[in-house]
Amino acid sequence: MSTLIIGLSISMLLFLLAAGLTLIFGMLGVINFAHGALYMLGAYLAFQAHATFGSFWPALIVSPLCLAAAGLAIERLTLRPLYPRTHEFQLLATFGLILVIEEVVRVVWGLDYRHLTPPPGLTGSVALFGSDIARYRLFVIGFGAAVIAALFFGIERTKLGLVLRAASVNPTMAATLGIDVNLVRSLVFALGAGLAGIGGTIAGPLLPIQLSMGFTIILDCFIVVVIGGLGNIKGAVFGALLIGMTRAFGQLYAPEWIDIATYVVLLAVLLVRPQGLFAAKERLA
Amino acid sequence: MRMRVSGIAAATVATLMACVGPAMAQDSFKIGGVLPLSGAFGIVGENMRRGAVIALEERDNKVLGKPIQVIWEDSETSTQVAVQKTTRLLSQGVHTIFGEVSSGSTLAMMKLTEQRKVPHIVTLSADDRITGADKTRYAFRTSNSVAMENAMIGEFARRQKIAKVYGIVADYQVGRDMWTALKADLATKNIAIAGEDFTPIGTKDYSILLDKASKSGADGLMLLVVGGDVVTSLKQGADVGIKDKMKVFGTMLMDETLGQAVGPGSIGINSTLRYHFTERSPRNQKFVAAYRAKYNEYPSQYAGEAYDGLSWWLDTVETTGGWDKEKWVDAFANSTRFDSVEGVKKMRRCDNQASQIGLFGTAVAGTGELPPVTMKITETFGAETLFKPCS
Amino acid sequence: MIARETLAALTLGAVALSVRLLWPDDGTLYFAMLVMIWSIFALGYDISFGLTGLLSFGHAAFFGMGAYAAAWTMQRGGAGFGTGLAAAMLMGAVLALAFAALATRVSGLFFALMTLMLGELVSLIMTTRLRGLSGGVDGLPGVPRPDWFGVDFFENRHFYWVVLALFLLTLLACGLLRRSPLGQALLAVRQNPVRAGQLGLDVALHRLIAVTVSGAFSGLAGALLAGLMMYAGPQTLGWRISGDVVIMAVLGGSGTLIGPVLGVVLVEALREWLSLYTQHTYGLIGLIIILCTLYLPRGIAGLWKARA
Amino acid sequence: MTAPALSCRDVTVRFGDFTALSGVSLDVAAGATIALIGPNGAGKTTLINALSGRVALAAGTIALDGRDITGLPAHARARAGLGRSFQIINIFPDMTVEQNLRIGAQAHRFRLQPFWRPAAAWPELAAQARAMAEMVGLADMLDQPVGRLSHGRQRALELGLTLMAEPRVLLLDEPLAGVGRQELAATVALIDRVRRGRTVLLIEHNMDVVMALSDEIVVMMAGQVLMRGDPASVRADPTVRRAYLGDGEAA
Repeated sequence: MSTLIIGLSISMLLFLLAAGLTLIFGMLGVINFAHGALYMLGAYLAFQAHATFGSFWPALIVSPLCLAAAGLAIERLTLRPLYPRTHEFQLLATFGLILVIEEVVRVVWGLDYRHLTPPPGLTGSVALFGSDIARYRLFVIGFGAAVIAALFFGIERTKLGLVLRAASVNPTMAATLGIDVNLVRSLVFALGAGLAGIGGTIAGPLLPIQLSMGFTIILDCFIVVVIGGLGNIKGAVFGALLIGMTRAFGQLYAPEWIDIATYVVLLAVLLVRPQGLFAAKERLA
Repeated sequence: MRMRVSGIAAATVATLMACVGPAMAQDSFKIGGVLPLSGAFGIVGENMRRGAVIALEERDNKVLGKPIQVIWEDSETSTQVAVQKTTRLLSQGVHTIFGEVSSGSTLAMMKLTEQRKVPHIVTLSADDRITGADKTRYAFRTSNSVAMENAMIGEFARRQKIAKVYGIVADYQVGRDMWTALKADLATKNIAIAGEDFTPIGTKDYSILLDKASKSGADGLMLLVVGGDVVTSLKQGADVGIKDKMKVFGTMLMDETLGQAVGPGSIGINSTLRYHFTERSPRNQKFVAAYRAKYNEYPSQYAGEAYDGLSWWLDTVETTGGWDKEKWVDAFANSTRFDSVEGVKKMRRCDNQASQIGLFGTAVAGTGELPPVTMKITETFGAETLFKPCS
Repeated sequence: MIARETLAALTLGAVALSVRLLWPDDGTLYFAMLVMIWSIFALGYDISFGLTGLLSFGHAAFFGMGAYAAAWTMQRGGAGFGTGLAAAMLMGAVLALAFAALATRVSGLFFALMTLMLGELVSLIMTTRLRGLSGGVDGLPGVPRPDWFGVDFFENRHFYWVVLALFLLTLLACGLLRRSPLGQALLAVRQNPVRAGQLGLDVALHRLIAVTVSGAFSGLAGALLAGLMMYAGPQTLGWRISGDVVIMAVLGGSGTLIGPVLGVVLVEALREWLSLYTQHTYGLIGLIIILCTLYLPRGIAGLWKARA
Repeated sequence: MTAPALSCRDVTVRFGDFTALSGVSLDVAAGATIALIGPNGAGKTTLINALSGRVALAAGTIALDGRDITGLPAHARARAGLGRSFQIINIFPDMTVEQNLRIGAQAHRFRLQPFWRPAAAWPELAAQARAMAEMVGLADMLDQPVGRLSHGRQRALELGLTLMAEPRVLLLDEPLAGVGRQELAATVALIDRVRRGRTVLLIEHNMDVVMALSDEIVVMMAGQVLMRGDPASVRADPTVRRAYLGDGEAA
């Protein structure tokens, strides 16, 4: 039972990262290799905000906002001119972005590990089902669930969500209906980047904040979104749960096989349903 | 057809071989420093570089009457890149190779330095093969070996009267080898193994493993993980108060640098230390003063070991009075550093491993000028308890 | 246009030869060998990507496994360097065939993702499960170089001839391939697979062939790199290596014969040259990649073509 | 009695929940030209796709000259003598006319494409390309990149490409779509030339062309064959007039 809770917390962290990646793909058709770098930048910004304001909560607001702003700029400057071209150019641009973002972080924060403490009240642990579980993990689960709910509500129930869905299914048609597709794309990229910022901030108290943190996490995100079906929030939730639980229960029984098990699950999904488990005609939601 | 082409090529090669013979004028002493200056070990490499720089400045950047020129290369925490950069440095005719951090990189570089007959100074990598199965005439280690670290950990467990140990071990060869050796040592000391887990390098969640350990009935937890995983596991362990349930210890598991990354949860973690700035030897006091003046912080264990090894090497080169690499190597193999930062270090001619004392410390809250998490030396082990005699 | 391609290839060969004759210092030779080896990799990669239109992100697996295959045959099997290279090509080809058989079931970006994941799986298995074979994260140091005709190939100025010869052979082979019916057919598959199929071309089979050949050259490059460094390690299997080769091919001008080579020269030269002046090499390279992506859609080769 | 050149039995094609073809059976006698008409969405192109191997069948069989080809992939059907053209022009966009046709020639000539000699080492490939260019009226523009050709010329090239595989049975999907008024007569004449000696299944909306070229007409609706007959009787049939000719001719 405690394994389930820990698995859930791993899943939520994975989801926060994968959601941005999958949203960006759904709307822009771009696989954002720089998503991990954005997440890392988010963690450093959170560290900086924490150091400046002396608390975790402002960091959880400042870091995603900064990332969203950076996302706007990145989309305008590097991706927008590339939509008409083939995929490899977009991949290349995001590859270049990784190098640039890492350089910026190296110059600003150096190579030292940075540290983020959980907010007061969320430190320490509670005994649940015979195990000690960190309070912060329970918060991560709750927060992740809230983000999922917000994303679903936003995309399924609001006018903005309708516009997003329309623009992702058929950009040309949406444009003729008077939707500013470029603006929608910018906003979605900013939203995705903001989610990376949230992910970085939330991960801060759990994982070391360092330059290579984005490099290792991006593959996990790919796995999650590919399993769920690219561009699909429902799929990302499912993929995150599947991988999070595989990790948690794997640690219980055979930790040294976890990584391979993850890939086997992934390849099995790809072979049976190459487009992912939740691929629908609509790429969003 | 192809045979003929390669025959012609061979003939060409043979002709061109005749017209070579670079007579080198020694206008500087070139050191090739291969260190991870980026990637997961970037912070370690950067500290080693800083320590090495102090060793050079201490002698006004000169040896044998010529200026010292250091070419630093970033291995990007990748053996592949380390090898690539070393090959290039060797092709530029360096007189000494200095590095690396990861044992795998060091071992791969040793093949190259042996091939090119260039002295190679190792001040951090701990794998036993470096001065054991794969030792070479040209590579020297002035720092600790895994066997030495293991001996300290076993001795620590015995002195702390730990009855049962649980092992969380990074799933790679060095980790597994070290754990196997340690288990054998613990068995001789009547310390039981409560359980073990091998976990991939880069594991992002240790809480299940920590939970398993805390329920295993063990009173000691050996955390044998590397790089960022040290921080991950300790951070997540701190959240569930693991160190209040059992003694947590390991090799290079905690120091001031890691303490900064883990935060207050570090207090009470026990670890071997390769070097500590509080050592009271005169050379160390001088080094710490110079280091603080230059970098405005206390030297880390990586910096200290780098300084110590490199200054020892350069002093030895100086004593030979000439530019013969073979003589340097012979001299170093037979040298004893009476005033190293950690007292006497003696290079063992049999395996090019420096015998030396060992340190064990526990993390405490730093006071005054000290870093927020500071290591307090709790045990000092004599060289005689840590090294088996050379065979 | 074909004549111009030949001319460009000849120029490349001449440059590579003159480097050996005019600047035979070790550092320069080493750099030139690195460029040639990566060029073989990029040329091989472009058979899959530029020629056939399959954007693979798993080529590091063929490259790295080529290095391991060479190391195994030479270190454990006691075979010579030639056999090592052949084993590497075979390994690259077989692995590529397996990747392609799985990944050509999907198209476009999914092909890229699938190959990426397969590559990571190979990397993972090699690093964590087959430690005995691969040397784990430490890799296998001490990969030998040839010992032909009593020449000491551990000297870079001698090993250079081996690398140069294989580079020229690869250039020749790729040039020929592009002009052969097979090359033309692959181009047709890239431009319009539906039409190609309706003309009687077995599209799936030709895709398999393209990736397999591409894998063989990648394996060759990996083995040569192992020879140059006297080391085979798991980092060569990682996805950043796959990324590097995509970057080089596209920056240089994918789909042309010499484009991939130009891309390798550009990236390696930038790395070398920038690191002399600044600590921020990688950031600047990143910036240059972005700028090239934006303003040089056909790569460096395209620039040259536009002017000519 | 000889087997029909092309025949399908109970062919059903589904896309998800949508049934595009349900139980279509059709025989085309050797040497005949049959026109396929019907409103948009009737399943004409889907039928051609099913016959040529682009879409998989949910049920049914397809035979070419009496030989079952149901499970064969598109390229194998092409090798067996079944050629097709596309409604949207489908050629190799970044090549010249000659390169396009040469691909057709070598695709037909080699099962596995050789790699050890330049394509120029097989002069007959270029000769075949040239001959085809002459046949479809493109002889004077062999070196032109196909992007520069007019629509009608591209149609001619597409037809030429299809013919390179020396098909005995031709499936032509709206071969006049997008062809301008000036080029119409020439293109129709070309099709008329091409159909001689071959079995042809033709989708076309221009009823004048249909009447002039076809021996028989098959009317499709909602994924099924509505009726089949000679041009005159189909034109006269009241059901067809109501369902299709009445309002659909312009479509």
